[in-house]
Amino acid sequence: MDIEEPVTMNQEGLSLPVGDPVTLIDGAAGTETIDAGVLVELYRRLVLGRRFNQQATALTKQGRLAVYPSTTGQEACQVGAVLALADEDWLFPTYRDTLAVLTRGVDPAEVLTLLRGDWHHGWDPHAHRVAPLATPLATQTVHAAGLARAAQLRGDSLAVLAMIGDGATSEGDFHEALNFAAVGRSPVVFFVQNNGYAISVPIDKQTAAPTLAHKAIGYGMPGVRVDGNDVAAVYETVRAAADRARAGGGPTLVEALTYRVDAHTNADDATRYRDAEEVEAWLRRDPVVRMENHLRVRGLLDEAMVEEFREGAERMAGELRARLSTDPDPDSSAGAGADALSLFDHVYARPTSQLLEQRALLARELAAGKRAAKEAIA
Amino acid sequence: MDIEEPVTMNQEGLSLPVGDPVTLIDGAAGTETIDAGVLVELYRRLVLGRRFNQQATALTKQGRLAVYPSTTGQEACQVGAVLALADEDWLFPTYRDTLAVLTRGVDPAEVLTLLRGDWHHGWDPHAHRVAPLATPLATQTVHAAGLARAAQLRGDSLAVLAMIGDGATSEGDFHEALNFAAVGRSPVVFFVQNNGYAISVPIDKQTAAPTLAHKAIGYGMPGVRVDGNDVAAVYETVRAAADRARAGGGPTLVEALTYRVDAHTNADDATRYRDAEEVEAWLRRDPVVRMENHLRVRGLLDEAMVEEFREGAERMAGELRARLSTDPDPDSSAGAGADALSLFDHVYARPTSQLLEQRALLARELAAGKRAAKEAIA
Amino acid sequence: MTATAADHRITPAGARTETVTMARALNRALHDALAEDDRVHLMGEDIGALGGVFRVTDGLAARFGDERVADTPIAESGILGTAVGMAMYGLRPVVEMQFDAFAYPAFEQLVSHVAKMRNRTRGALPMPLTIRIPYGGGIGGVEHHSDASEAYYVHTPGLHVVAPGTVADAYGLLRAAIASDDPVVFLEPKRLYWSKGELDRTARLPEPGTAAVRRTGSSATLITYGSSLPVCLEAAEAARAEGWELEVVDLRSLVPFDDETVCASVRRTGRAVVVHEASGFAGFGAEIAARVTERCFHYLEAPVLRVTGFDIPYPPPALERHHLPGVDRILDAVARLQWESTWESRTRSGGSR
Amino acid sequence: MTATAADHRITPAGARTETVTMARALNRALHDALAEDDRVHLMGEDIGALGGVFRVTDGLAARFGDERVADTPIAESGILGTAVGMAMYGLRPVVEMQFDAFAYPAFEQLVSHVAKMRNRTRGALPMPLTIRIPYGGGIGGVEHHSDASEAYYVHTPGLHVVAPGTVADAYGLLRAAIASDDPVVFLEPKRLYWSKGELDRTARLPEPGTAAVRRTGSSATLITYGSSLPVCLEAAEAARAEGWELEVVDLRSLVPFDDETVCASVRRTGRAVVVHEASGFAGFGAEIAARVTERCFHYLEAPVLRVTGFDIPYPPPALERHHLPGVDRILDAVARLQWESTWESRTRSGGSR
Ligand SMILES: Cc1ncc(C[n+]2csc(CCOP(=O)(O)OP(=O)(O)O)c2C)c(N)n1
Ligand SMILES: Cc1ncc(C[n+]2csc(CCOP(=O)(O)OP(=O)(O)O)c2C)c(N)n1
Ligand SMILES: [Mg+2]
Ligand SMILES: [Mg+2]
Repeated sequence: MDIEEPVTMNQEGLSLPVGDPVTLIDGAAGTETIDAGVLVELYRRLVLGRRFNQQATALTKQGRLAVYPSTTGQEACQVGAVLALADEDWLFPTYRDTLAVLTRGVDPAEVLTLLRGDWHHGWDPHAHRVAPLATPLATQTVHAAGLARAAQLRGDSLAVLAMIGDGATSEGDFHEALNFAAVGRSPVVFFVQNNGYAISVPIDKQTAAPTLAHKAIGYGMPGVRVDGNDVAAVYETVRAAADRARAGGGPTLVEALTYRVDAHTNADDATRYRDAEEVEAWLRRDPVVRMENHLRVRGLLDEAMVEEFREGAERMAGELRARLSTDPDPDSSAGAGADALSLFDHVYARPTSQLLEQRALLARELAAGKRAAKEAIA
Repeated sequence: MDIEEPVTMNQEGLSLPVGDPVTLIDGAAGTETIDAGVLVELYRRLVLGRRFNQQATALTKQGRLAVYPSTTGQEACQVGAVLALADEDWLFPTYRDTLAVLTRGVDPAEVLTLLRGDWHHGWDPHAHRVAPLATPLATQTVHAAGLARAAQLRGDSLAVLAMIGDGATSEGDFHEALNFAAVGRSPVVFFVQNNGYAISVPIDKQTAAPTLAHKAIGYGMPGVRVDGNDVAAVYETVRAAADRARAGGGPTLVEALTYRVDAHTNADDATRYRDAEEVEAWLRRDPVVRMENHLRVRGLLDEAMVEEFREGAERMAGELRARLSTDPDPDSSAGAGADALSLFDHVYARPTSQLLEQRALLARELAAGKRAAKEAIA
Repeated sequence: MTATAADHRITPAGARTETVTMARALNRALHDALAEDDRVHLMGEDIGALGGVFRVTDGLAARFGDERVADTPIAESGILGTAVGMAMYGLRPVVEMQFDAFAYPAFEQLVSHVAKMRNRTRGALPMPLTIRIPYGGGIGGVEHHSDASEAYYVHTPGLHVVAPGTVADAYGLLRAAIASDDPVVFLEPKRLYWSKGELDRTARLPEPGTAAVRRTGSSATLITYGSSLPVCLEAAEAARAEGWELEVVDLRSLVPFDDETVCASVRRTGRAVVVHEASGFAGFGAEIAARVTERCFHYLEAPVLRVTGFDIPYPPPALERHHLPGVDRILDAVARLQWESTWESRTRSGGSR
Repeated sequence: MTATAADHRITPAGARTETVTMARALNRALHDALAEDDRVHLMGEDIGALGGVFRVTDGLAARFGDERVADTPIAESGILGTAVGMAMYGLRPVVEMQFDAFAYPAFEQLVSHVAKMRNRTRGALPMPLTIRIPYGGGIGGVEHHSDASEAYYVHTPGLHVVAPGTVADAYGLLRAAIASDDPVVFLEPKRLYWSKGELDRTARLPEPGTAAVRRTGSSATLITYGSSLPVCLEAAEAARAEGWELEVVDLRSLVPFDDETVCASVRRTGRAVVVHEASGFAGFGAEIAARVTERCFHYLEAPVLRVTGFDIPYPPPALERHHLPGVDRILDAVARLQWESTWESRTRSGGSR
């Protein structure tokens, strides 16, 4: 007996239920089933998103953000997937998905609270149905499966979008999340942004799977690949998967093929592990430009609209710049973190006597003008 | 766009690279490619294995074992998979795989050291190339991937057999092990005994995958199903996968379909969660009886041999009974655990000063005839 | 989300007291919580038809259905992580980890999410979760079945940690844990599952965070919790013969810690021994000894001593009795509390006691 | 498998001393270990081409190839678990966890296997593993990037736990860790990665399990390790102005614990403050305070005090300076060491000091 060779990443003509990546915008048609208003809105959000990335990067250089993981190049994923959600749906972002959170309607300054180093989290999760940015990789996918399960148990129809990077699919939690969702037929869309790298590690050191979408098969759920730089394709794919989830069809795994154009974060040096040519090639597939061209070809976009969207983005950026140019305001919802004594307020529903003692110690220190650990921390 | 339905457990005519379970012994042919001596040896080991299970169960009832997870009904998996290994290969058993360890040539009393409650582990892992029985589920699969990787790095050609139950495939470690092995093309055969249950939980609450073998696809390795009550099929499948591994072909996932005839352990009450009819149906597929019938049909087995094997098994059981009827002997390799002061010997290469203090405390207590925690622990 | 312990007190439907095992008392607590609050959901391995390996969930799936009492895949991180998501949606999940060592795969979810979620979201996402973990040894379990892992949990800010030592507390503390808006690691002493005691389900639930003085005495204080409580009570009884009247304080709640009750006792007796079965080095006993010393230094006739498991992996069944703190080892520690110094120091510190 | 620290001392090829950062010293240690022993293998996320997010493995993959210095998939349990298998085969894996909180997914492998494997197999399967974990805060990291998690590890029998506080120790302790036949959790204080000091790679490696007295003084002892060492030295300097001469003991090795050096110091000074940045409750400082008190009770003028992080999740960058023990908080604790009692107790305990 011989063991048959497995399907490999490069093998042609897969007979597996995972097809070629869905692409819609490269012809004039392809997007005709999508409402024109939606298409234009997708584009507008891409423009906003690109500008947001630029502004956040600039703020980081100025020391206004502690760190910023940019989504430049991945805007179509962030915008397309989130706009596909209905109001009642929930979003579980991972640490890079600031733009997804912004697209969901969260105030830009609140989106950046964590990265500003001000407090761990900025927005009201219930108001937006958006969980906090998850830093420990893949852990949020399990939360997503749990929230979806809870909605099912309560008889509520909604879908949950769980976002994750390609590298994070290696974590055990990813496996457990897909399995729980599949066994429970829970309404989750697992959306993997395969941007080719996990910090410095390329995807072929992360997995030997033919595609990440193939992982769906092992859980008994559909797996779909989509061109992650095609905002319409991302939108349409996630919409279909979310509809299916809401209708009781269970979870779907979506793999979006994209590229992280910037370094991992401002602190990273991408030249250590990848070539300029590789980046160049992906810049030619820029998701904003591609959508703009597509809409122009389809006659849905004119110069005035482009200008209007550009201006709107400039306004958003200007406001963000202004709001983040000052030190955090302890009394605003986006800035309450700067109040030292608030450190003890939310550890428990009611502070323990031990915490009250510690709070009193800090209050005495502050009152006495004691120096904190280091005026300038390394 | 619509999401295509995934392949489901019950779907007919899968177009996936995972075929029907390999079965060899149900016709007269089917095993002709396997050496006759091997076939007879497989049978002899099944007989031994069945007797070992009976004896261990009896010893448990007499209080000589703390606990015993029986492999009755699963003997073909335990025997077939292990006999397929070469001397240089390694075996990573999980907690139920006592019979696999026995089949690898470990002394029966040493196999049972853990379950006897005497010490945590009985045999020399290097002498037999058998890792300790792993109680925390799925953790041993990662060790297996690591040892296989180490052998690769050292340029040694060997295969590693990692055994695991169906339920344990839900653990994150299973996912991480398959992924590490696949990415590294490491020589591991992951051998899942799908016996239908994880203690009380049936497989359909554990996974929604079409089969467990389908999980291989998501890692880029071959997945094979085999009739786990057909010792020749198990042998042949694992042999092929191990050959492939040793030759640099990378890992394989094998799913063996079998059934746990006894309760989970002596402490379990299986009537709480399954019907007698289900057990009956599987008893009709008894792996020992099926192999006996097959060998008789092929003319490879006669009454004298049956009798000889039965006697050999009786002898093994008798010896085991005798050796385990006394209290552990602190000086034998299978019984050194009973020496209280040895508790401190192997925590570190050299005991710390703190451990030496604690050892001295216990020594004083023992010398003074102090009562230990409870003469009779609950 | 604002239910408090008090809301969950049972309205007496004819007061009833019964003699039950601790496992049964826990079962009753889960039953009553499920019956009273439809947001309560139980999840775990084999907790459904089987009723759990210790039968603590016996009959509950039959009574409440498998959506309220759900068998999960074997994936502890997945179990706890999905419970986090469920709690975000307003449910009150009660998770069972089958054995202490099998809670370790969920450690990241516990430390990085369960413990921190309320704090990071400034109260927006409380975690009203109960994590039931059978803990400790003394039941003849093979390796990985007898860990006493409380030190990991008590050191993690954001978690409450509770360990009942009596049947009544098993019921009361579990009801209070499920009613709590904070995550509670609920440690069930395996060794006491079959111990029996009186249960009155109409009794007032214990106030969260309060210790109980189980026996009064003036010579020294034994500070303990969970599985070591009966051993300490036995030691206190035996100590009488040696002329010592030992006070026994049962912490019940490890976090929050009841400094008041503990320190009041130690100030009265001037001597203390901490007893638990987990390894001593950096075990919870270290915190107890350190904080009691900080707060009661001038009342102490002797250093606070610790009687704990050794600093070794939990031993196999044949040897576990040597590892677990027993009556004699406790009495030996009491004997080392520098009784000879009493007169001298009494003179020295005069009015302070 | 029986190599000892001594075997790995460098034969001087022309003695050389250089001023380097701690990150660089660690890099040199890894380099020298890789060069000297072909069983040493490095594994972790981004340790190859990138050289690690802190550049501790900079240049090593280029020098030794990607089989010796391997980028792994992002799966910490998988990384540590495969390292266990590699150690079983006779290799000496050195694992990097990218940040402290990202070691938690590997907790089960660490506690249930790495720590126990030698013991359960009665020495047949030693675990000569080094687990490098950048630990602690003070670098402006967002949540989950600044945990000080040593309490979890020091409580786990079977592990050695080490935390360098100087550049020379960073090199020496890491070489000793890799040479050790036992698993070592090697905590690298992130805050000190860019601190500079003298490195002499030909110097004798520190004896495993030994603390170092970094500054002598007679008034009180500061007991500390890792990232808090420079803070304590600064505090000791500042204390002079108040008339206190503080002795500073740097533990270096948390497990095994150097009772001798610590207690000798405390017996000399009669007062002690333990300083670390992890949360105080059931933190490692509790063990230090408890054991010092047990062993030095009659020498103590005051309870051993602890200056630690608060019992809260690690704060965001804007507030972390309030959480971390600083010079003033240490001096305040020193001031609370009951200086007024000296004369009275000196009289009382007379010859004991
Ligand atoms: C459990 C855990 N391990 C490690 C890290 C450190 N880390 C942060 S981002 C990252 C790479 C993630 O790669 P990928 O999932 O592909 O997402 P991308 O950065 O490409 O968006 C790593 C290793 C982490 N945050 N959590
Ligand atoms: C990490 C972990 N979680 C839980 C358990 C408790 N446990 C022991 S056996 C078992 C069921 C295993 O089922 P399966 O993998 O199908 O193996 P089988 O018992 O059928 O051989 C469980 C849940 C464990 N040993 N380890
Ligand atoms: Mg990526
Ligand atoms: Mg099974």
